[in-house]
Amino acid sequence: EPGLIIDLGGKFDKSFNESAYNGAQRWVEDNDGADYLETELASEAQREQTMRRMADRGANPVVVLGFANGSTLEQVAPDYPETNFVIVDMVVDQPNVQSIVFAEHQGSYLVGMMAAMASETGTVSFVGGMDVPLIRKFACGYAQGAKAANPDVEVIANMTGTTPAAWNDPVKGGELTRSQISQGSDVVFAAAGGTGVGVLQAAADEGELAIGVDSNQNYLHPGNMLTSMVKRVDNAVYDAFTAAAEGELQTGIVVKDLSNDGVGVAMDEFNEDLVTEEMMAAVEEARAAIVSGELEVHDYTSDDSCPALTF
Amino acid sequence: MTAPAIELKGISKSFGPVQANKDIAIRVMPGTIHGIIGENGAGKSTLMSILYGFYKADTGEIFIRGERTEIPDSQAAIRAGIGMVFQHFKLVQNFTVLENIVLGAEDGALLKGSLSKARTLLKQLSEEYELHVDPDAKIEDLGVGMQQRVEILKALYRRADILILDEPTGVLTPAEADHLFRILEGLKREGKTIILITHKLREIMETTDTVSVMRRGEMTATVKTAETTPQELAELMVGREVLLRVDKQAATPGETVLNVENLQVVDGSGVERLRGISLNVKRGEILGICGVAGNGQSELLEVLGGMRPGKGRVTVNGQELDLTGAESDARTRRRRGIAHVPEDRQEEGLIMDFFAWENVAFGYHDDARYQRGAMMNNDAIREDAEAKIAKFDVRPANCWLKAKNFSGGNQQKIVIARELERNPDLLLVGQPTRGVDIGAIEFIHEQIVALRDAGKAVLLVSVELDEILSLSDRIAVIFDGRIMGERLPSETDERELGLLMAGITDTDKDHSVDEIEENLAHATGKAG
Amino acid sequence: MNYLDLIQILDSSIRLATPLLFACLAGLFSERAGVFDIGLEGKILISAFFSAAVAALTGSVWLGLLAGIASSMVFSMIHGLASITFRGDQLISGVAINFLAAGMTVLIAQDWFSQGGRTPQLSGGARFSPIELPFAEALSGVPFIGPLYADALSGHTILVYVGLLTVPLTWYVLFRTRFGLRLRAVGENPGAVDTAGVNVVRLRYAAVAICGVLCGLSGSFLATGLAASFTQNMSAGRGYIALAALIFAKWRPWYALGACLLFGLLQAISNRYSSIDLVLFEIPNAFVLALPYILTVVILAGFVGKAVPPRAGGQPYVKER
Amino acid sequence: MDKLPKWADVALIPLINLILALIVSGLVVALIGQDPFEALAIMVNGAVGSTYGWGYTLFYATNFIFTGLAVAIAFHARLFNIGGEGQAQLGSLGVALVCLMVPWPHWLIALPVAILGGGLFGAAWAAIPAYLQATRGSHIVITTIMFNFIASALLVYLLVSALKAPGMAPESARFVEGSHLPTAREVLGAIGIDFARTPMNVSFIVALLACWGLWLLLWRTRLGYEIRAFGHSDKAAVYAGINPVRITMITMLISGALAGLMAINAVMGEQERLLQDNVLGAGFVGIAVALMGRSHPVGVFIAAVLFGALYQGGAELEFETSIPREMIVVIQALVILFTGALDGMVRSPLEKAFLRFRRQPDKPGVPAE
Ligand SMILES: Nc1ncnc2c1ncn2[C@@H]1O[C@H](COP(=O)(O)OP(=O)(O)OP(=O)(O)O)[C@@H](O)[C@H]1O
Ligand SMILES: Nc1ncnc2c1ncn2[C@@H]1O[C@H](COP(=O)(O)OP(=O)(O)OP(=O)(O)O)[C@@H](O)[C@H]1O
Ligand SMILES: [Mg+2]
Ligand SMILES: [Mg+2]
Repeated sequence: EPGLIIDLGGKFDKSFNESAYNGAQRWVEDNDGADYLETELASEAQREQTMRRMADRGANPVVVLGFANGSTLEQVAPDYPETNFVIVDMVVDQPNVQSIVFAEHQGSYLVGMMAAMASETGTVSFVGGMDVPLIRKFACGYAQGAKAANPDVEVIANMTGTTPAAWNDPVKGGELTRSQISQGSDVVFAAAGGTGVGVLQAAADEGELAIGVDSNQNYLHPGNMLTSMVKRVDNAVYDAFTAAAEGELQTGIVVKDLSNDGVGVAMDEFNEDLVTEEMMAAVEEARAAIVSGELEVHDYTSDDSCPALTF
Repeated sequence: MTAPAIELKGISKSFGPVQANKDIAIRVMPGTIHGIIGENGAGKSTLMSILYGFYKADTGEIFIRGERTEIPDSQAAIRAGIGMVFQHFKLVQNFTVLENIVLGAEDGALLKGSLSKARTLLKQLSEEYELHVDPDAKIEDLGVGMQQRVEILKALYRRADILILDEPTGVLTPAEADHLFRILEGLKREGKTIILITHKLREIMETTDTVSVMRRGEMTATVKTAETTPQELAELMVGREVLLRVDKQAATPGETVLNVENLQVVDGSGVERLRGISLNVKRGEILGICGVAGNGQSELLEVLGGMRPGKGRVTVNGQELDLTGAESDARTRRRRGIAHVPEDRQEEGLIMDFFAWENVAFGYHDDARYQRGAMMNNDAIREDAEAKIAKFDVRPANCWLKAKNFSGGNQQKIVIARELERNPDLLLVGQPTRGVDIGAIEFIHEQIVALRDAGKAVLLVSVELDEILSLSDRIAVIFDGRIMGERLPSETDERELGLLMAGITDTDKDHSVDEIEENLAHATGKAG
Repeated sequence: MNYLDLIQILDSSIRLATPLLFACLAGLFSERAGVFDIGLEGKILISAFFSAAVAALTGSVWLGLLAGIASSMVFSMIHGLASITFRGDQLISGVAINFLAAGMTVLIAQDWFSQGGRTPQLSGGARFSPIELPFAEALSGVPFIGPLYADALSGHTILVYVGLLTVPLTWYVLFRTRFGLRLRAVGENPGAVDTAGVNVVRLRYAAVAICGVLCGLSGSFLATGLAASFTQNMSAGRGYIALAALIFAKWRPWYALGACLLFGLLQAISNRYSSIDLVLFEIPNAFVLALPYILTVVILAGFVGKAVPPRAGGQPYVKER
Repeated sequence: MDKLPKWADVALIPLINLILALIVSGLVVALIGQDPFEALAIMVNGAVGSTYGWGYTLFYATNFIFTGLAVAIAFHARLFNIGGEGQAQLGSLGVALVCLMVPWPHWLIALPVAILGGGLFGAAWAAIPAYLQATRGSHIVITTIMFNFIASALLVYLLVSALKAPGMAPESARFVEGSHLPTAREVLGAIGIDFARTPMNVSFIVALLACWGLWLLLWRTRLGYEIRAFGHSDKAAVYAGINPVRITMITMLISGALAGLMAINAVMGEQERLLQDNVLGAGFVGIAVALMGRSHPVGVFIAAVLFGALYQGGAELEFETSIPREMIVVIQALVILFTGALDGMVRSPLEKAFLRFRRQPDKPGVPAE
């Protein structure tokens, strides 16, 4: 029986956690009758109890979401050698842990291109959640893509905060967005978990475009959602559950990128009117180039620096 | 025959285990001044508060002008034409006089109209009854006499024709009190009915038409004032024959124990309470300080007892006391041989929620006898407590009873036992017999005199002139933070002391109340 | 920082100050009547939840507003029951109310919406929409004043303007009406009010009820004006900041407006800049966020004039021991 | 006469209050469509049905003992320390600094120093509110609330700057191995008892010692006598030569230190690194614990265990049912409400009942002189 620990922010954050939850639900549907253990984290300091509780209860594998679990898992995993763990967004070097990381910079590059092409003011912006290298990775890819599409574009980037509370502060997200719009931005990319809801709302209220993240958020404000940079956490969870059920879960590092559809750009009926042929073509071209290795998008976390943006 | 203005029947009231009023009946005829007299705690205030709807009686009926009236709250009492001036004034300190007067009697939802209407009416009233106050002054800037006028005006503004005054003279000088009684006479002539609560026999004899006596929650008698004597009233009050003077030998003062020079005290809000006091007390002598409450006598005791800082020079047995620094606390004073029976035993002298034995160590809890290593030696304290309780006849003789469960007199005995048994060089005593019955008064007075006879110095503060006159070997009068003069009890009388208490030193001349008032207003103005 | 930035920050300050202002005036009524209220936070939260929830369910923000006010009133009445009728400790009652709100909101939200303790996103009629003040368009071209009026003052939702109008209204009620006189008196000396023939209990309940209404407005604005849904613990300490503002304002309405705008400004600044670079050193964001609390302590310490609370504040009115 | 016999005051009233709080909680559970009895069964079983449950229950209880004692001692001096949360946060900083700075060879050496560190930092955080209360009369409730927020801002700042470990999360580095406190499993395992893996650790013993120490302090020493006297009447304290500033300061310093000590259990004993939010509301639970325990160390201990069980049971409830963890917060709120604020609702009818009961047997209500 697999287990899933939903991280702070809750399974209905319309973003990261919700994506994972959807993956687990899809797995249940596809294996009718199958069940899994699920719990939601209530606070930072309870990570350890929750993780241990899950392992004690016999869940296998135990999937934990988010980099914040890294140091806890490092401690807990060795105590449960019989249990496999899966961690998303972080590398934990233990024999019974699978670490799944995403090439967020690649997906962000694509939405950055779309943003620059859709912008009429020549200014686009980014609202991040907690200021950590992972989120800078999003911002950096986004800026590179925007500059690639329009070298004169101006990119404004703000982070919501420095603590986990930054994942869940829609009011502040909204205020940041309004401030960016007043500075001329007309496309806002939110990579901020629950905070993003406030960002998208503010953009819609002001009549500007927004880009969602992790899950496909296009449906939230049809007409104002340019696209979403989807990060297929759902697939990661689904795959982990499936592999474990078949007894084939690989430990070690798994990279999900454009080539294996780990990240991508969401297209659906909600944004088809906003996305031009031209944009589609450019995105497709860049995508092919990245997959083929012809184009390399700089990964902020590789050297903690960004050629296209200063923080 | 006209119906009585007020008639109470079968009024009873308990506060938890304390029965404050037991089956009380009383009738007051219209256009008279009716006195109610009784010791502290007899239940006078409780009875009147019931009439005013402040408390609700457990049982009983109230008739106003012959009609049975329910008085569930003060609103009803006001509607019935009753006004009350409480013992502790009910004024909003940071409101103006005018605001206090209209409060609760406004007409209309907006203030403006009410205030200007009240201003005109107030002017009329104050002229009619000689009750002058500045309508725009803040209460906190007024002296107590003025505040009392505001209270009376409040009642008159509400068109009260039955006026209750609860111990109105406790805070007044004799002259101010006389002025108040003249006002009451005026009101009576207008046909108003007045109930006057006091425990001073003199006031009853001089002003009332009829008088009721209360003792321990019961109404023991109602008589016509003209047909009774102070002696009879006193006996009715305490329930047995009373001795009005203390037996004591003439004093034989020795060398000076306490010497105070130019002592000054400024309180927390910056008001000067003592403005340079000098006095001394010798061995084998009782110095009595008299004055109207609030003129600095409390502060004098507190400074000497180490409870507040002061300026000046104070020596005990020739050694100077630290009045401001690290050693200006009560603990150090006790080590220097100063014992202190505070004015307010319940708020200061005792911890009401501590057991009697814990209270016996209070203030002396760092005494070496009570220690065992780093811990306190509770057994030693209990042993000591039992001895003291036996010697001072505290009842019930149970050291495991909390202080709050003793009666007022026995609480005072615990304090006296604790302080006197230390065999101090100097005893500071404030209001030693407030709220204590006659039997205990005699006992406490004897103890104080015995201490004096043992060659100790005693500084006595009391608002009861009788007590001062009978106990002191020398009397100093305090007014507005200054000593107005010293007198020997044998060479002075209440009239002279009363003038001194009002700050008037040329006591040979006659003085009008207005003059006294002005003097007092001047003093309070400076104080404010 | 140019003028346009300043306008934007002011615009944001006014928005962020509004929930503080409502709560601060709420506290003002309650505390002026002698009932201390550290439960402002909880009342904001419960009202935020019920506003958002009812608005989401009915699609009407006005119904949401009513529900928010009603729920906040219920909590006010609990506080009244504890501190007026049963003469309990007002501070403890406030603490309990804050916890009760924190727990109940999530519990009910989970039961009603199963969205992890939040409400669905509000849109359309379920939210307050911005109001353009008259002549905003015309004036926006005027230098200096134009942007200030058109961008900072105009374009907020109705509750912002209601909040601003509540300030003079509060002042008028407190200092120019019979009710205000009695209310202030009951916070200073309830015995005086009682013996003047006015019902202390009823008066205090009235004050506590007004406090409930204003906290309701605060929470409602938070969930339907500032944000567009309820999220767990979304009051985020605003009740305490309002309390701080109340002390800062020394329990006076106009000063309360000033204090709330100041604290709103601090929030706007900290939202906008992750740290403030003063040439010599950098002020960390955490410090800017903590500034309202620090300022309050400084005020309480009496370094900037003494804050004297209503004299009978915090004590139940006890006649019989 | 006291209005109530002692046993009614210390046992009967808290019990009735608790039962009322639980009844209302049960109603809340029923209102959200769950079976309150089943929920109760899950909670009880989860809290005390296994060594695992006991371990967590007592682990939480340890936190609550410290914060409960902190509130209790302040109550004795009639100070309402609502700042346990912030003081515990600072305590965690102190403990973390101790555990990070020195490569401790053995926990027996590390623990006393950590106790000192946590206590000192917690006390320091209480010192300013205490000083302002004592000398300037600034209401300690308000200042300690403000200090809670300031503490949390301070910790955020430190954890994203000076104390931040490499990596993304705002947390400090792991403490050295030598500062690891033995858990109940390790201790009991050594004497052959099998105990589940829980974070309960030797801090529990420290907490018990703190209870005993506080009892001794309050009822057997001069300082305790002075604290209690001051709490009953500050005017009387001055009369007795007890310095109010000194007592306020000392009491609050002890109170802050006790709150700070919570960190040896939570931070040193469990998390073994400094997290941003490591107190988890225990500072506030301390208020409920002190109220229920009538500010007596024994009462605090019992109430803390009760709340520990509530927290552990609540965690299980979340695992087993769809009742969110916030249910605990609701119960806690109701306990505070009924034992603290609505006390009079139970007390006055009870007092009346006892009075009537006592009056009946003919003897008069007041003892004769
Ligand atoms: N509010 C109250 N709660 C409880 N007990 C009270 C209350 N007021 C008075 N008592 C008690 O009732 C008794 C009668 O008190 P009351 O104030 O009526 O006496 P009094 O005759 O006015 O005394 P004094 O001369 O001191 O004013 C006393 O034992 C007192 O302790
Ligand atoms: N405020 C109060 N609260 C509780 N009990 C009280 C209160 N006031 C008085 N008592 C109780 O009532 C009893 C009588 O007290 P009270 O002071 O009225 O006695 P008393 O008859 O005046 O005696 P004494 O002459 O010694 O003062 C005492 O035993 C005391 O326990
Ligand atoms: Mg009286
Ligand atoms: Mg008595």
